[in-house]
This record gives sequence, C-alpha cells and structure tokens, in this order.
Amino acid sequence: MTETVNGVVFAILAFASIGGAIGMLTTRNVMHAAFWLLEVMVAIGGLFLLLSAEYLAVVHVLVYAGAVSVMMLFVIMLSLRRREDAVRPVDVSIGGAVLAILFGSIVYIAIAQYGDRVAEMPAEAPDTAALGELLFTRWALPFEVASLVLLVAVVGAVWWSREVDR
Amino acid sequence: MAYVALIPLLPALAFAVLAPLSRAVRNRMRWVGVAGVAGSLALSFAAFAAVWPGGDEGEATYRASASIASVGGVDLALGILLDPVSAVMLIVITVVAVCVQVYSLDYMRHEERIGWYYAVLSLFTAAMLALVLADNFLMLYMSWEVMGLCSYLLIGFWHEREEPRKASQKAFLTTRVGDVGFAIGLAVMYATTGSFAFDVVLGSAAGWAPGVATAVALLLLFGAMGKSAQVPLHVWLPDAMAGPTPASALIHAATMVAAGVYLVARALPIFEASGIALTVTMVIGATTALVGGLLALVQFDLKKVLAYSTISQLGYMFVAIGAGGAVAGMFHLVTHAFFKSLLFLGAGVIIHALHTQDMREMGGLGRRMPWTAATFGAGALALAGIAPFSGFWSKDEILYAVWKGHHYVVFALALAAAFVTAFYVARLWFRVFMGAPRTLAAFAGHADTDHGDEDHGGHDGGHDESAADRRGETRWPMVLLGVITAGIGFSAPFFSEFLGHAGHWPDPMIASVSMGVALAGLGAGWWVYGRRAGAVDTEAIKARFRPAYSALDAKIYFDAAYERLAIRPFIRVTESLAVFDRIVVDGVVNGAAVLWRTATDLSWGFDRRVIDGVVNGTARLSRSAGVALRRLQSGRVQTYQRYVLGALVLLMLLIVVKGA
Amino acid sequence: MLPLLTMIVFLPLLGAVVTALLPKSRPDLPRQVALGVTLADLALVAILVARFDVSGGFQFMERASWVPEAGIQYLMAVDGISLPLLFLSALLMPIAVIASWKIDDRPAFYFAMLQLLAVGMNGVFVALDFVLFYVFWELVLVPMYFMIALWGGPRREYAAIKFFLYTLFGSVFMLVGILALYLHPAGGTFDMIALADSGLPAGFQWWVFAAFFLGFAVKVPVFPFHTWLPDAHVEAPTAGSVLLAGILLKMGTYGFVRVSLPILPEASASWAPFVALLGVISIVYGAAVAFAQTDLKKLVAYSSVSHMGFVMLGIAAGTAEGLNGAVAIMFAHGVITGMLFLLVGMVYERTRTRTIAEVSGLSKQAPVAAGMLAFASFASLGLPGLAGFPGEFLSLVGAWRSELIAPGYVIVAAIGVLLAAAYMLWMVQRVVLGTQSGTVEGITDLTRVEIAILVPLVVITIGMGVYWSSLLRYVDPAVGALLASMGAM
Amino acid sequence: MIEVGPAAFMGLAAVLFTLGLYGAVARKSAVMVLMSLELMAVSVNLNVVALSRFVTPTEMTGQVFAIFTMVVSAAEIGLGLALVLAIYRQTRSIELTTMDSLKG
Repeated sequence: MTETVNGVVFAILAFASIGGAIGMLTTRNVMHAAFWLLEVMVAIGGLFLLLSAEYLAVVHVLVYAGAVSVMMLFVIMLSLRRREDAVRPVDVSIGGAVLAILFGSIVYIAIAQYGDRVAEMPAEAPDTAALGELLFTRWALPFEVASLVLLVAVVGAVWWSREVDR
Repeated sequence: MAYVALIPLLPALAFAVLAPLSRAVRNRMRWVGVAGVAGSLALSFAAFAAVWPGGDEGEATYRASASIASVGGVDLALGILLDPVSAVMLIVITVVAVCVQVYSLDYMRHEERIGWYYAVLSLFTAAMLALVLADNFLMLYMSWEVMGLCSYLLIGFWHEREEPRKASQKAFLTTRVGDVGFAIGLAVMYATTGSFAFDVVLGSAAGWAPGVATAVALLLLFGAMGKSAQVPLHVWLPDAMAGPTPASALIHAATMVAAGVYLVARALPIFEASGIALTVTMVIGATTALVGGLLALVQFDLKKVLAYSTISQLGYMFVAIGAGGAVAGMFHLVTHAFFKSLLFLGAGVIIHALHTQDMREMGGLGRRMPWTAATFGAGALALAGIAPFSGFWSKDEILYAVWKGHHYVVFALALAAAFVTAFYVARLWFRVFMGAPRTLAAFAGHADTDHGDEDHGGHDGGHDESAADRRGETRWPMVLLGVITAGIGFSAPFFSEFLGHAGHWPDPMIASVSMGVALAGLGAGWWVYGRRAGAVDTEAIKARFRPAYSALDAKIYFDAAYERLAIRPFIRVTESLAVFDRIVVDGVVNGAAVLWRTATDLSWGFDRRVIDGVVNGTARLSRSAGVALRRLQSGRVQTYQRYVLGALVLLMLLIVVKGA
Repeated sequence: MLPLLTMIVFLPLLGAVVTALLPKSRPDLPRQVALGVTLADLALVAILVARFDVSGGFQFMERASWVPEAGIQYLMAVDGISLPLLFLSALLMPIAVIASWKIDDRPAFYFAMLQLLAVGMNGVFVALDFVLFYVFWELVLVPMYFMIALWGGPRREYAAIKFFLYTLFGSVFMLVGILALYLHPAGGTFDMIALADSGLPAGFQWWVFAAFFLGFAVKVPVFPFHTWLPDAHVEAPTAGSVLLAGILLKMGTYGFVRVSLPILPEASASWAPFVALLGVISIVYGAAVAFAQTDLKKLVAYSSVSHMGFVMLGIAAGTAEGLNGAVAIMFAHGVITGMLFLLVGMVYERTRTRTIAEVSGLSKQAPVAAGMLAFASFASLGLPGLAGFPGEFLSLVGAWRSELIAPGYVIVAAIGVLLAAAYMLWMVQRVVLGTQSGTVEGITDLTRVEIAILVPLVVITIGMGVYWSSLLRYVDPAVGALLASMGAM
Repeated sequence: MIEVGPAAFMGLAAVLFTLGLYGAVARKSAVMVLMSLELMAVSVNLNVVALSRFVTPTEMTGQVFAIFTMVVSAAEIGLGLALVLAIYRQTRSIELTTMDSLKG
C-alpha cells in the first residue's frame, strides 16, 4: 500500500498558511502581523507532519513559532515608544506586486511543466532515529559547521545589540 | 674573435654604469664613458686587422648570434656579422666617437649634467656599433631606434630652453615617421621570407616578386630617409643643431644620420631586385643634395649651414647607391664622417669663443685662432671637394658612378650641388675667418688666458670674452681629424678593393670637371664675400632674386607645410575627437543609464517617490547624465533588492523558456 | 604535491579575512598583513614559475567535482599564456600595497578589499571551468568598486558605478554565452578544455562569439566601450589605477585568448576582421584622444586603450607572432602602465595636481622621479630594448602575416606607434622637461621606498625588452599548442 | 480521498514564497521585511522537505537541508533583529526608507 497525504488535511493547512500570510501582509498592526506569522508557522509544522517529518515539525514549531516569533514581538515592543506606533498604514508597492506576480507565474509555469513527474508517494518513510543517524554520520561536518554558524550569530547579535555610549 | 661582441658592449656597459648613479657621482665618473669608447676603438682596430685585407664581398670574417626569442618556430636573434663593410664602419664610428668624447671633456666641463651627457653619448655609440655589426634587420632596427632616443636626449640636452626641447621632439617624431615605414617594411620582409637575417633575406631577394621587392625597398628607403634627413623628411636635422655641438658632430654629422645610407647599402640586393627603388633612391638623393645645398646658402647660423650641408652630402651618398656605386657611397660616408665632424668641432670652438652662432657677428677669426682655422680649413676644402682633401676623392667616385650609369640629369644635378657646396663653403669661410672682426668678442682675443667655457646654450656665467684657440683635449681631436681628412682620400682605390670591388684612381675627365666646378664655386664665393668688404652688395642680389630668396629663407616652405597640413589639423582632430569621446561615445553610455533608470522606475513602482523619480529622471535627460548613474544607487536596501530580484526573474524566465 | 594554485588563489582570501578582523586600535597592522600576504603569494608564484615546464601544456592541474549535478568542476591549471599574467598579478600586488601605505581611512577594509581583488584576479587566470571563471570574474568587480567608491577622487561615486555597471553589463552577455555553450548539445559542459575540442557548429559559434565579445570587449576595453576606463582611472586611488590597468584590462584580452580562440575557432576567424578593425580604431583613436588630454591620468588611461588595441590586433591575427605579441603586450603594458600610474600618483601626492599644464620642469627638482617618468614613457611608446617593443612589433608582424587581416589595418596600426610617440613625448616635454612650475617648487624627490617599488618594474622592463625569451619562452609553446588545437585556421 | 502529489506542495510553497517576496519588497518597516524573509525561508523548507519525501524518501536529504536552512535563518533573524535594534537606537526609526546613508 502506498501512503497518501490526506487531501482534506492538506487543504485545511494550506488554507491556514496562505491565509495567515495574507493576513500578515495586510494587517496594519505590526503586532498582529507577528501573530499571523506565528499562525503560518504552526500550519507549516502541520504540513511537515503530513510529510512524515516528525522531528522537523517539532523543531520547526519550536524555532519559528517559539523562538523567532517571540523575538519578533520583543523587538517590536522595544522599538515602539507608544502603543499607537504599532499601527501604521499598509505600504502598497505596485512595482513589488508586479515583480512578485511575474515571479509567481514563472514558478507556476515551471511547476506545471515538471510538477507531476512523481505523483505517488513512496511508502517508506524512515523515522526520526534514522534522521539522527544520518545527521551524525554522513552530515556530521556540516552539522558542526551549522553549530559554529549559530555561535557566530549569537556573538554577533550580542555585539550589535549592546548599548553603545554615544 | 669573441671580443667583437665587446665592441658595442663596452660603451653600453659604460652607460649601464653611469645611468643609475647620482648626478654628482656620475659627473665625476665621466671617464668611464671615455674609457668604454677607447676600449671599443682598440678592439675595432683589432677587428679591422682581422678582416684585412678584406676583398671578398659578403664574406664574413666572424659571426655569432644569440637568440632572444623563438616565435612560432622562428628564432629572432641578436647577431654579429663582421665583414669589411662593418669593419670600416667600426673604425669610423669609434675614431669619431673618441675624438668627440675627448673634445667634450673640455668643451662640456662646466655643464651641470655632463655625466648624463657622457652616459647618453656612450649609449649612442653602443647602439651605432651594434647597428653596423648587426647580422639581421631586427637588431638593426632596434639599435636604430635606440640611436633615435639618444639623439632625442642629446638634442634636448638643454631642455630648460624652448628651442632644444621643441627640436628634440621634432627630431624624434620626424625620424619616427620614417621608422613606421621601416617597421612595415620589416613586416613585409618577414611575411615573405619568415626571417630577418641578412643571409636569408638578401640571399633570396632576387627571387621575390618584383612588387614585393619594390615595396620592401621603398619602405626601407622611407625609414632611411627619416634617419638620414632626406627630402621631405629632412626638416628635423637643422633644428637638431640646438643640441651640444660635439653631440651634433658625432650624431648629426658623422654617424647616426649616415645609418640610413648604411641601411640602404646593406639592403642593396633588395633594391637591385626591385630596380625602380634604386632610381627612386637616386632621385631623392639628388633632390636632397641640391635642396640641402641651396638652403645652406641662406643660413646665417654657423651650425645650420653645416647641418644643411650634411643633408646635402647625405643626398650625395644616396645618389651614389642609387646609381649603382654603393662603394662610392660608403666611401663618401667615411670621408664625410671625418670632415664633417671636424667642421662641427671647429664650429664648437668658435661658438664657445664668441657666444654666438650667427655668422654675421663673426669675422677675422683666422688670425686669432690659427689652429682652428687650419683644421677647419682642411674640413672646408674637403667639403668643397678640392683635391687632395678627402671629399674630393669620394665625390669624384660618386660622380664617376653616376656618369657610368648614364644618369646624365642626375649628374648635372650633382654637379650643380657641388657648385653650390663650394659656394657656401666659401661664404662661410670668408664670413667667419676672413675680413674684419665684426663684434667685440671677435676683436678681443688674448690667446693665453683661460678660455670661455660656456657653450652658447649654457648659462651666462662670468666668462671670458675672448676669441682664441683652445688647447689640449679640444685641440688634439681636431688635429687628428684634420690629418685624417687630409690624407684618407688617397686610400680610395684600396677602399674599393677592401670592400671587394675593383679599385681605381680618379678618372681624369670626371676629376677635372668636378675640380673645375668646385673651384668655380669657391671663386664665386670669393667674388661675393671675399674680395673686400662690400664689394658685392648681397642685399642687391637678394632683391634681384626676391621670390627665390624668400622661398629659401622659408626653408622652401617644408616646415610651414607640415605645420599647416599635418600638425595643426592633427591637433584639431585630436581635440575634436576628445570632445566626441566625451559627448558622443560617453554620452551614449550615460544616456543608456538614464533610460535604464527611467525604465526601472516605470516598471518597478508607481509609489510617490518613484513617480517623482520618473519625472525628475526625464527632466534629467537633458542635464548631466552622471546624476542618473548616481541615482541608480539610491542607498536603499529595497531598491537593490528589486534590482536583484528583477535579474533573478529574468534569469528564471530564461531557464524556463529554454527548458520548454 | 601541494595544491599550489589553490594556495596562490586563496591565500589572499585568508589574508583579506584576517585583515578585516584586525582591531581598529592598530591602524598600521592591516597594511603589514597585506604586504606579508601578497609577498608570500608572490613567493608561491615564483615557486610555480620555477617548477613550470615550458613545453608542458596545462600544468598544476587541480580537478575536483564541485556541483556534480550540473557538471560544475573546481578546475584550475596554468599554461604558458596564463602564467605570465598570474605572475604579473602577483608582482603588482605587493607594489599596490606599498603604494597604498599612506591610506589611513578605514585601512582594514581597504587592504581587505585589495587582497580580495587579488583572489579574483589570480582566480580568473587559473580557472578552467566556466562557472569558476565567472565567479572570479565577477568577484573582481566588488573590491574594485569599493576601492574607487570609497577611496577615490571627487567624482568617485559616478566613476565607481559606471565601472561596475558597465563591466557587469558586459559580463552578463558573457554569462549568456557560457550558458549557451552549456545548453548546446555539442557543448554541455563548463569545462573549457573539453569545450575546446567539442566541434561546435559554426553558425552557433558565431552567436556565442558575439556574446563573449561584448563581455570581453568592455573589459579590454575596445572602442567604443572604453569610456568607463578614463573615469575609473582618474577617480581610483593609485593602487586601484595600477591594478586596473595592470591586471583588470588583461582579463578581457585573456578571455579572448583563453575562451574565444580555442572554443570558437571558426567564429574567431570570421570575426577576425571586425575585431581587428575595432583594435585598429582603438589604437589610433586612443592615441589621438590621449594627445588631447590635459590630465596625466587620463592621458595614461587613453594610452591604455591604444595599447590594448594592439593586443586585439595580435589576437585577431591568429598567427604565432600575433598571439605571442598579444601576450607580450599584455605583460609589458601591465608593467609599464603600472609604472606610469605609480609615478603619476607620486607626482600627484607632491604637487596635488595632475593637470599637465600645471606641472613642468620636474627634472630639475626631482631628477629621479623625472628620469623614471621619462623611462616609463619611452617604454610605453615602444622603444626597442624596452618591454613595450617586442609585443607591438610582433603583433604588427603577425597581423601582416595573417590572411584574415587586410594590410591596410597594419599600416594604420603602425601609424598608431607614431602617435604613441607623439603624445608621450608631448607629455614628457611638458612635465619632465622645461623650467620649473610653481607646483613643482620645493617638492621632494622619490623616497627610497618609492624607488624600491619601481626598480623591479624597471628591471623587468629592460630585461624583457632586451631578452624577449624571458617572457616568450613560456608563451610561444602555449601559443603553438593553441594554434594547433584550432586546426591551423 | 483526494490524492495530493508534490505539485500541490510546490504550488503552496510558491504561493507563500511569492507573498513573502512581495512583503520583502513592499513593506517599509524593517521588522515586517524580516518577517517576510522568514516566510520565504519557510516556504523553501516546505518545498525541500516535500520533494525529498516524494523523490528520495530514504535518504532524507531534504530534511537535513531543512535543518540547516533553519539554522541559517534563525541566525539571520537573530542578527537581523539585533541590527534593527541597533539602528533604532541610532535613528529612532525602523523605517527602511530612512536608511540611505549609502546613497551615491
């Protein structure tokens, strides 16, 4: 038996994520935008589950929905002097829209051409243990490099966000 | 025989030692230059002895070569070819060079940059020696150009003044006009034979297509005309007299200017293969001989008279080669080298003594400067072609060759040139050495004091206004050259045999005609300038022949024509090209930038800022386009983001379309 | 054996990173690090030259898979054509560093950029995979942009952007050419060596040549794509000008020799008359415009246009002489023009002006500077015995020999030699000779350090001018191999 | 039950990416731009994981890739927000339009 993705679940999650993204872009309140992003992240975590990437789903929700969104909120709050500052007009850029639509339609053409080469979903889906195995054997070096990247990012973030006497 | 290679290397080494030194040290080390040339002189005599008794034309006594590059399977080399012709040239060059260097020790001793002067003189000597020893055209061309550089540096020695500066530039550029022809000639030669070596090129010349041979010959001749100051490329040589007089003696009288003659003589097989090229050579030579002589008639500058005379005599040599008397041409080259350098050295003494080059301010120097007068006289008689001085012999041989070749028109031209030559020699002699002193300087001679040291071009330091001979380093080179000038003529038949041709004593008929013409010229000169002051009103003669005189006075309009037809149009063209470059070529670029900016504004957004941008951008089309280029760099992250994304979209489009 | 080429290319990258991280409190450290790194790089290149086998074709090859899915390789090697240019680049780097010794505005950034530039330049000359080649090619733009835009003259932003966009514009076409080669069924690889014997159809070659031509011609630059050059030169700091003229221009002509000739031989032949025509126009036009310049740097810049025209002529000729000549000019021009720009920079530092009319009589006040300037000028105008001559002469001879080029072109090009003499002497006459102008009064002569960086260039100029083989022994076999691979077109 | 193939995931990812792209270009608030960038990164992740699941399920290359992408974007967002804060301290504004000190 080949595994399948539940179409209904997918439809719900897709709707949720797209809706969240649109919400994020159309809201006038930055705070609300951050919450919309959070919603998108959760939906995508669900999609990862559908793809039997359990570990990834968990990490994703932890990192994006947890850490990143919270950080966003902090920064927004730190950079707002008054509550009203959070509300600001939605910037509309026709140039940006044209660009995005152009981009989207090109990608659409590409998907239309090649997207259906693999229709069936293979049955086998290794579990998290297998991922861990791979991560610490075949991908060990990149993994270590990634941790280094994080370290550098932490140092850099601390460096930049320190109070400078002027 | 490897020491032959040292002949050009010694002076080159002297240059290499002198050039990097500081000015003060270099000035003290000038003996290095003399030593280098003296060494070359000794080695040249050894080489000459090795070649002696010569005779076999084209037979090399010694050859050696070192490859400097291998290109596409062909070796390009610096090589030495010692044969009778080069042996003779070695002697001539080193003797004159030593004389000039010794003479300069005294003559130039108060110059601030004497060390540099010696360095360049050494480099020049090295290049000239390399040129006559070269066994291929490439090396010949390279030394040829290095000589051009030295000539430039020495003409412009007193570059603080406008005149030498301009003259040096003119000399370099005019000769380089010829060199362009030379270089193309080399390219044609190489394309034809795949080699630059004398053996290969000259050996095969007879078998070339006549068109190719003519082309190569004429191109080489063009190069020779530049270097040897033949009409119409002669204009640089009179101006080159702005340089120090000893340098003029060596470079612009004895050696470098004769290199063109040497080149044509060397490349003779090509000229012979062409035939027409020989005739062209002869016609140009004859024209130059006459034009140079005529121009010498109206000069008042002592050195310029000699310069035009050099041009004229070089023309003679070309006539000889063109008429088939290459040996006669070479012999005239040799004799001319000695007597003309002698004349220049004499002129140097006079100029130093009087601080003027204007013959109208001279006169009566014969009594004040007996040594100078005597040696100068020998040179003058040789130049005029009076037996037994050397010029007579060589000129006679040339006339003989022309006559034998049945070139009667050229013969007549050559005789006319000979008459003119004798006439201006007389004019010069009587104006400078005879008559009464015309200036205070020419008057006040006290022979025993220390002498004025500054050359005309130098500085007006406290010098001693006396007209007198000089001694020591200045005098003996002149005496030596004088003796050679007086005696070398008798070697004429042996010279021919040494070069591998039948030698002969002068033909009585030709000799008497040439003597007669020369004496007539001298006599006419005496009639006009010598009999007694004011016997003939030169102004009246001038008035009588007003058009001819003014043409000569304006140097037959050569300079004016170049100025008006070449130089000024060239400058105008360059200036308008520069404007064209700035406004049109660059304008297209900037215009494209403006358009691009406008286009990006149009497509990337209509928010307020950008709409403003379009309006402004359009307005800016008429304003400085540079602003538009700057506007591309808005400094805003998102503008750049758009550029990047736009490019990305384009790239993706490309891939998708290509894939479909 | 050590991966020598990788070390040569990426050592400056390491240097750049280290330099960028140096503490601000020690502003003298960056230049010392940069000097050390560039000297070490020069030493590595010297080892390379010493170990180079003259008749060995491509050597020191390093081949590794990079992106196997797209057939992109990490492929580097040198042959007799790239070796001189690599050497030139390594030689000019320490000189550029010393010439920038007095930079005190953001020195760490400056010297990091300088070394990053070295990475790109070295990389272009050794890369044999198109993707690698393209990466290095574009890498060069960034540091040069910053050098002009941040440390340049009064109109630096304009010049920098113009330089950047113009050359980027050209290289986009080059990218199109690269992709076309990759996507064509007969090509299908980024490997330059493999592409050289892929036998592409002539009609296709013609179009690809056109794309590459635009990319390279802007970089060379050939008339009419040259207008970025004078602006960039005038505004760039001295080291920038030296490297721009010394190396960056060579990338364009090197591209022709490395890419267009071997990969597109038929198209090269059919394009040759056009390339030669543009070359000849560049020669004469560059010289004529140089003559009318009032700014020393602009004069040298336009003289570069003229000299690069000779390179194009030699390349178009497609003969052994022509190609030898082309490479010889590339090398010689790098040395000589480097010298000229250094001297102009040194004079500018003292007189604060580059206007020719305002500087005169240098020889009295600063004889060494004047002598060097005159020397470089004479070398530049192609005096035999100095480095400028062999290349010009060989490219003329080669062009005459070529069946692809009409003799008329060669004659016009030879007149360009005359014009070179005209504008150079004109400059020497005004700047070096004559009586002192007020700007020159009281200036000091060259310091020992300044002389020290000029001396190697002087020595090379004389050495190569007298003994052509010192360069051509590397070039000629490679040219022979190249011509053989092109099937004696 | 509706079969959902890779094209659906790719389409979803494309839509999210396009939305993010628009936001990154259009919004003037630095925080909003960063959020849009996150959205783009996440959509790429989704794409990679989906393709890996369908094409090479056993090797899980896509998941590994996604982890690395996450690392990088986490690092990026950390640094980006730190930068925003730093800029805010200097200029009292997080509007990108006011940051043009690089203007030529």
